[in-house]
Amino acid sequence: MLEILGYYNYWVFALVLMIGFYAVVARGNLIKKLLGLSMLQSAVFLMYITLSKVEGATAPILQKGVEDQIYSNPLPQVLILTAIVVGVSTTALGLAIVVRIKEAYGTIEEQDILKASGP
Amino acid sequence: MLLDILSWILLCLGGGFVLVGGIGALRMPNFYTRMHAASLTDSTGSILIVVGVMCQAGLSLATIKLLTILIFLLLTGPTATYALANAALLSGMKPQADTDEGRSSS
Amino acid sequence: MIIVFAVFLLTLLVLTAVAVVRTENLFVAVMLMAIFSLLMATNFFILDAADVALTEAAVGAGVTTVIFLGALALTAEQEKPIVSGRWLPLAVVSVTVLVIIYASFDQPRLGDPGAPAHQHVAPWYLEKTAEFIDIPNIVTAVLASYRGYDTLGEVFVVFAACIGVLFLLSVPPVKPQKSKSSDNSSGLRHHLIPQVVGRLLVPFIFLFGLYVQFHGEYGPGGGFQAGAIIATGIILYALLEGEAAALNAIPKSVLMAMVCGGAMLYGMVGVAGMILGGNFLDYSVLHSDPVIGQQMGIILIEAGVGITVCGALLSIFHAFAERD
Amino acid sequence: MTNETIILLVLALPLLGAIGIVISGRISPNLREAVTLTTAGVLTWLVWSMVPDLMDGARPEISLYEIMPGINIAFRLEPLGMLFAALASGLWIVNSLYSIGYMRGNNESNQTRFYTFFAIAIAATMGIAFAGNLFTLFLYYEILTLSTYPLVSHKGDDKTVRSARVYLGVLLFTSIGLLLPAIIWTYVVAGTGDFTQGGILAGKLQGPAVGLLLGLFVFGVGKAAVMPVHRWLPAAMVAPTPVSALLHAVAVVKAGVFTITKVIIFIFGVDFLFNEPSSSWLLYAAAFTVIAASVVALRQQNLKRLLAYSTIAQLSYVVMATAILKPLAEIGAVVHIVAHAFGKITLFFAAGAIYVASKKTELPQLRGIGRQMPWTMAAFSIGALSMVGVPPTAGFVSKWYILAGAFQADNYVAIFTIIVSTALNAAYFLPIIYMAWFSQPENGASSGYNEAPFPAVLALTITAALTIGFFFFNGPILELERQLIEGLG
Amino acid sequence: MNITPHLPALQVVVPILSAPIVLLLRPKGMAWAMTTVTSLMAFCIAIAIVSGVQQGQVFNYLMGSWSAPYGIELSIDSFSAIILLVVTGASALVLIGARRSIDAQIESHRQPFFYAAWLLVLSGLAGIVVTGDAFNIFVFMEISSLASYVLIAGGPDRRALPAVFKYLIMGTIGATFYLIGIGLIYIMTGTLNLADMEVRIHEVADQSPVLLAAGFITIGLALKAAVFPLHLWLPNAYTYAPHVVTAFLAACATKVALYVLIRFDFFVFQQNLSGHDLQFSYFMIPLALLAALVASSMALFERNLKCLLAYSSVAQIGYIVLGASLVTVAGLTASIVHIFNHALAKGALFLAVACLAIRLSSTQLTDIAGVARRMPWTMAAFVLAGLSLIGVPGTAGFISKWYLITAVLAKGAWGIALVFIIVISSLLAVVYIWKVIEQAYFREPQQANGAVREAPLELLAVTWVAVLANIYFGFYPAIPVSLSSAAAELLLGQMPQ
Repeated sequence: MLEILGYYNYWVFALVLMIGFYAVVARGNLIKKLLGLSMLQSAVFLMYITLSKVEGATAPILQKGVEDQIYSNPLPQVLILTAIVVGVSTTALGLAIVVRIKEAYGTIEEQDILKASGP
Repeated sequence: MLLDILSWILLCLGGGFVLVGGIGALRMPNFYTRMHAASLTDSTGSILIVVGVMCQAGLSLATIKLLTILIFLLLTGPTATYALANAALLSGMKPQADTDEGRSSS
Repeated sequence: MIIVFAVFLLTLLVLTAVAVVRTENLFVAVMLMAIFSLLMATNFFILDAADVALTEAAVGAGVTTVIFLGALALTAEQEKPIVSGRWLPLAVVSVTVLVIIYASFDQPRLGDPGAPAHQHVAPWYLEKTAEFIDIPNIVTAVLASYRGYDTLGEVFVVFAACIGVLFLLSVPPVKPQKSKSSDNSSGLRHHLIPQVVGRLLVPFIFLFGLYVQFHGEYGPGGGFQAGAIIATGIILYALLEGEAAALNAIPKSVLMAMVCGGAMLYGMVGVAGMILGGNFLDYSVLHSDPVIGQQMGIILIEAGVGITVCGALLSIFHAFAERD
Repeated sequence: MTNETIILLVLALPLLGAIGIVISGRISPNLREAVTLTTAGVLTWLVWSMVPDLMDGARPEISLYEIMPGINIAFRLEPLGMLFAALASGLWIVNSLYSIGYMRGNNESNQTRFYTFFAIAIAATMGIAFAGNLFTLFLYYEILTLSTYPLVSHKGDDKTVRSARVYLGVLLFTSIGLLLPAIIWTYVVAGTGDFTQGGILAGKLQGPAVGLLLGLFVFGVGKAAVMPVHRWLPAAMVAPTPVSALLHAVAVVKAGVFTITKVIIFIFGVDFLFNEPSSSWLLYAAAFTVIAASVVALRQQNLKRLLAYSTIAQLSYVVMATAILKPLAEIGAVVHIVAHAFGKITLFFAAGAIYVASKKTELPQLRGIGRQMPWTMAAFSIGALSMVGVPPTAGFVSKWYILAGAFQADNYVAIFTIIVSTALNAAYFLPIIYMAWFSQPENGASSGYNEAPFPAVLALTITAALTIGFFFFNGPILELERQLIEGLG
Repeated sequence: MNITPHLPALQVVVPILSAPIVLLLRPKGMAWAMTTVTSLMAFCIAIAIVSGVQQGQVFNYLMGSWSAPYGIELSIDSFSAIILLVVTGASALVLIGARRSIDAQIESHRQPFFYAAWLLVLSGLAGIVVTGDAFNIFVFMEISSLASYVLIAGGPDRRALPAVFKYLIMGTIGATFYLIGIGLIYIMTGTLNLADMEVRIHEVADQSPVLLAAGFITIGLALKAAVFPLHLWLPNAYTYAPHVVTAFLAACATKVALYVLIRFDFFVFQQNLSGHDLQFSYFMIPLALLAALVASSMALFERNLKCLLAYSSVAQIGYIVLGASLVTVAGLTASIVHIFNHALAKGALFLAVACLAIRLSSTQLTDIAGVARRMPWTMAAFVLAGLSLIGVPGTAGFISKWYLITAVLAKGAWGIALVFIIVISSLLAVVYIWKVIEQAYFREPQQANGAVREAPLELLAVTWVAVLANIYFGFYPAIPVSLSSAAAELLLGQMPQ
């Protein structure tokens, strides 16, 4: 049973990644696409943090007292700190563009925009 | 030993309140009643759980931290519910009196 | 036992994700997205990533939801039901899921210490930080010093996003300015209770923000989280007291100065390292004793990051808020 | 002045001339004409001055610089190149003389552009003549195509633009599409692209690949107008006559045939190809083009289109002669290049003169034109006879050598084609001469025109005299050819 | 302190730190002046680095003086040197002439933001090329992408917004796939440093995660580089962006993504996965050929000039991928030379279009009818740049075509089929370039642009510098060719061929 649990995180990563990808590809609404995009990125963060976990370890903050304490891997966590802020920045920029599209086209549905901007 | 039993009781009670609040939010017919049920979880449920955990932690730095969290929750929980209800009222959702009573009075 | 708890949370996560995709109403979708971020933060905490959990909560749940709501106020609320082409993307997506799951069997199991990822670079950080930089929180050490160049890039990503939003939204709105009901611009003026509670809470939020900023070396914390927390504090103040009040508290020019100042501070620390004889972003030359130099460097650049992130998030919020 | 500096001077001179023409064009037309003529004259003198050294075996060679490892811009002078350069520079003088008369007579617009691009085209021709390797040849070949495009689309009206598009399309398609891969294939297989006596592909390529490479080359050189890629030549008839003269007699077409001959002699090697079965198809393709083009020429009513198709036939004549792969036939081929140049340029000058003087282009209109324009029609007749190959003209000399080569290789297909094509030539040239001199103009009224402007007529008579003169003193030309051939053994 | 050891760091630090300064410059022309001076400085640094690389100097710069696999290391070899030259050169050249064109399209109070974003794109691209760390590439890729979304969305045309939204979505998906790829490699090797990764990936036993990582990285970077099936964002983004932005991005944005794709594939994956080179070429060659044919034919029917050139960019990227996917030293040299030459040719073409666009109302083909008489110099520049794109001898395009066909022919029997496809698509290039030239030279001008004057002097001068560079590198291709063959040896050096 434990064997499956070991990979459960990666399966959830795959599922959420693909749900996000589906939202981006299949949904017409631009804001729904941005939501899908941030879900896509969150899934990747989950994958990195899963691979940083070590069995029976605590967060990589050195406790002065305890001697034989093992810590989980700090490197992926650093990468994810950076990636989260990248995700937020992309979403913020995307939303600014959606606001401008709403003012320019009056709609944020992809089909209407395509019709409006002609062939 | 006594502390453990006490914290177990408090935690189970807290859990029960949260469960009731959840079911209430689902079953209630309209917005205001549903919010009434949800606020139940917010106040009593959280107090019980946090106090239960504090018993578990015993006298240490963590207890003080838990205390501050409890105070923070007590401050923000009801305010949030009030703000929600106020906004609903402003945006025009009329609170609906009891159905039959509504009939007899109109 | 913790694994069972994790499995429960992860399943909840997947359900929230599906719910976000399926709902038609965008406000509901944004709220579900906030719940999704919170669940993600708890998951990170279970997987021993304290810093990342704090960031995900502060930046992911807090600021993103605020920006999404700001944008929703300006655009549509209801999504048009999907009409065509649902099956092809669904098929492609499911095939990819199966491929990833198939590949995951060769990867090392969750948390097994023997995995190559934990053999090569990570142990060096764990041992050498005490000796070189001597601060407990290794994540901040790696973030600020070992991979300081990444974080410099990171600061400039936020800088680019801030420029982008201000550049895009500096165009006067095309449609005539709707006559705004006065209460909105002056915040929830006549909502006494939220204002009182707000006025009580805001100073504590700032205090907590500063604590996170300067506590970064010892416990989970650092520039990004602190910037986000302070920004959320000011946004709460803006919502309660009205945007005009928030603007004269921190005017636009100060915000612009904060964004540029923070980025320049970070850069200048790096250049100082270069001038004093080390390589770019080398803090050990900042002080006679390299360890103190490293700590000084880390505090300075964390401050730079905090200022930039706070300035950027606020200017983005103001750009959205003054739009409608 | 060593030969090497002369080669560089010859390459640079027309370009300097072009710049000179552009500058003088602004000042006054006469100055521009003077500059053109002087450049042409000096160029011809320089080119001819190298002939004596070449006679006693000097092979000047110069390599400018290396673009890519193993590929450089190099020039090497040998008899074939020498002959072509001499022919082109000589005819440039005559052509400039003629175009002054034609342009003035027809008061064409933006003449400066015409002369400048003309000079650039001649520069490109010199480059092709002296090219030392395939890469340099291809470089100047492309410049020639691009510089002649503005000349062909001189008028700029819709019809010219469409046919100029065909002109450029076919030439660019064949050069980039077929010639470039062929050249690169040679570089890959043989390691070098330099023209060397006896060919560089011997032993490196066998079986059907040789035929394929040869095909790529022959059809790649669009300018040689072998049947499927000949479409551009009739389309180029929309250009003013001096340009058609340039295209047909002086530069473009000659460059095409010259490239094919050079490739066959210096890249493949005559004897390598001779005992290579897969290359015999070239002879049949050329023969087919000769006959087919002559048949089409029969039905043509427009004078210039008729001359165009006759050029296609004569070009494939030269290709066929080289394809016989016998020394005598090679001499015949090279001599035919010269003979055809003289004959065809005269015919074009005559056609141009008729157009300038009487605006007549269709054959039936030429009835009885001999009386009004005696000099033009006389030159026209000499040119026509040279095409047919009647003794006093140059055409006869080349046909004589090609036939001798064919007999030497007892290649009956070649012999049959030569006989049939001579008959066809006669069939479409002689009636014109008869109509011009001996029949009455149909309504007798159109006698308002008289001779073409004097410079045109002067150019006409010079080329006609050359056609006949070549028959009598072709000594130096043949001597050049013998040197070329003795290399082949 | 002598700065030569610090050159790699300065290459990125100088533009990135001047971005905030530019943002604060309010007076009118100052922002443009500062940006141009900075990118000229970056260009000089790039030249210093290239000359250093040519003398065999190896640049390995340790950020923060932490040794290689633990800290971030900047490593520059001849491959990154040539791309650096392209990026900084394109930015400096376009900026010098860009002032009037940008004044025409962007209000003056928004220009500081625009120029700051421009500097961020420049530093992002330079950052990617200079770094030797996989995650660092992701960070700088995000900086350059975000900033280029801002640049593209700057245009006055309302259709720029949906185009840039689509670019944002596909760009972010590409970056995220790239991030997943690095994650998978990190799981199997435990390192992020490229050189270290190349060594450690040898003994990774089980192949499927590495294969999956290769898949994710290739798809992610193909999205960024607009390789054929994933190029949908490029035409609209380049068409509706401001004219000088298109000139700059067309010259170098996609090239850097190709640089990362080639470096990752030849550095990392060729070592480990045994049959990978066959997989890579069997997968990429059909895509490249499709790109060349389909994109060129789509360019034929395009009415808008910039859209036409955008599709031709997709076709040329197909050539570059074709060269790389031959997995031979000659093939790789050809693709790297073509990166250099295509940047030159396409940059010059788009600059010429920018000159046209300033004077005419729009860049539709009907608008440039008969414009040659009034703007002779611009159209002459367009013709020469077009010839370089087609690959007429004597221009830079010809050199890369020559190398490409030699590389393909050396591949043996089915190489000849490839040659024909290359030749056909370059003939398509002849057709659509000539369509424009014929429109400009022979058609009657519309009354609207009757009184059109010649383009402003500095933009015209810049266009002509680009055109002359095209011709110069057509005759003296020593620098790009030597750099790219050294890079090809380096990348393929360890192959057990």
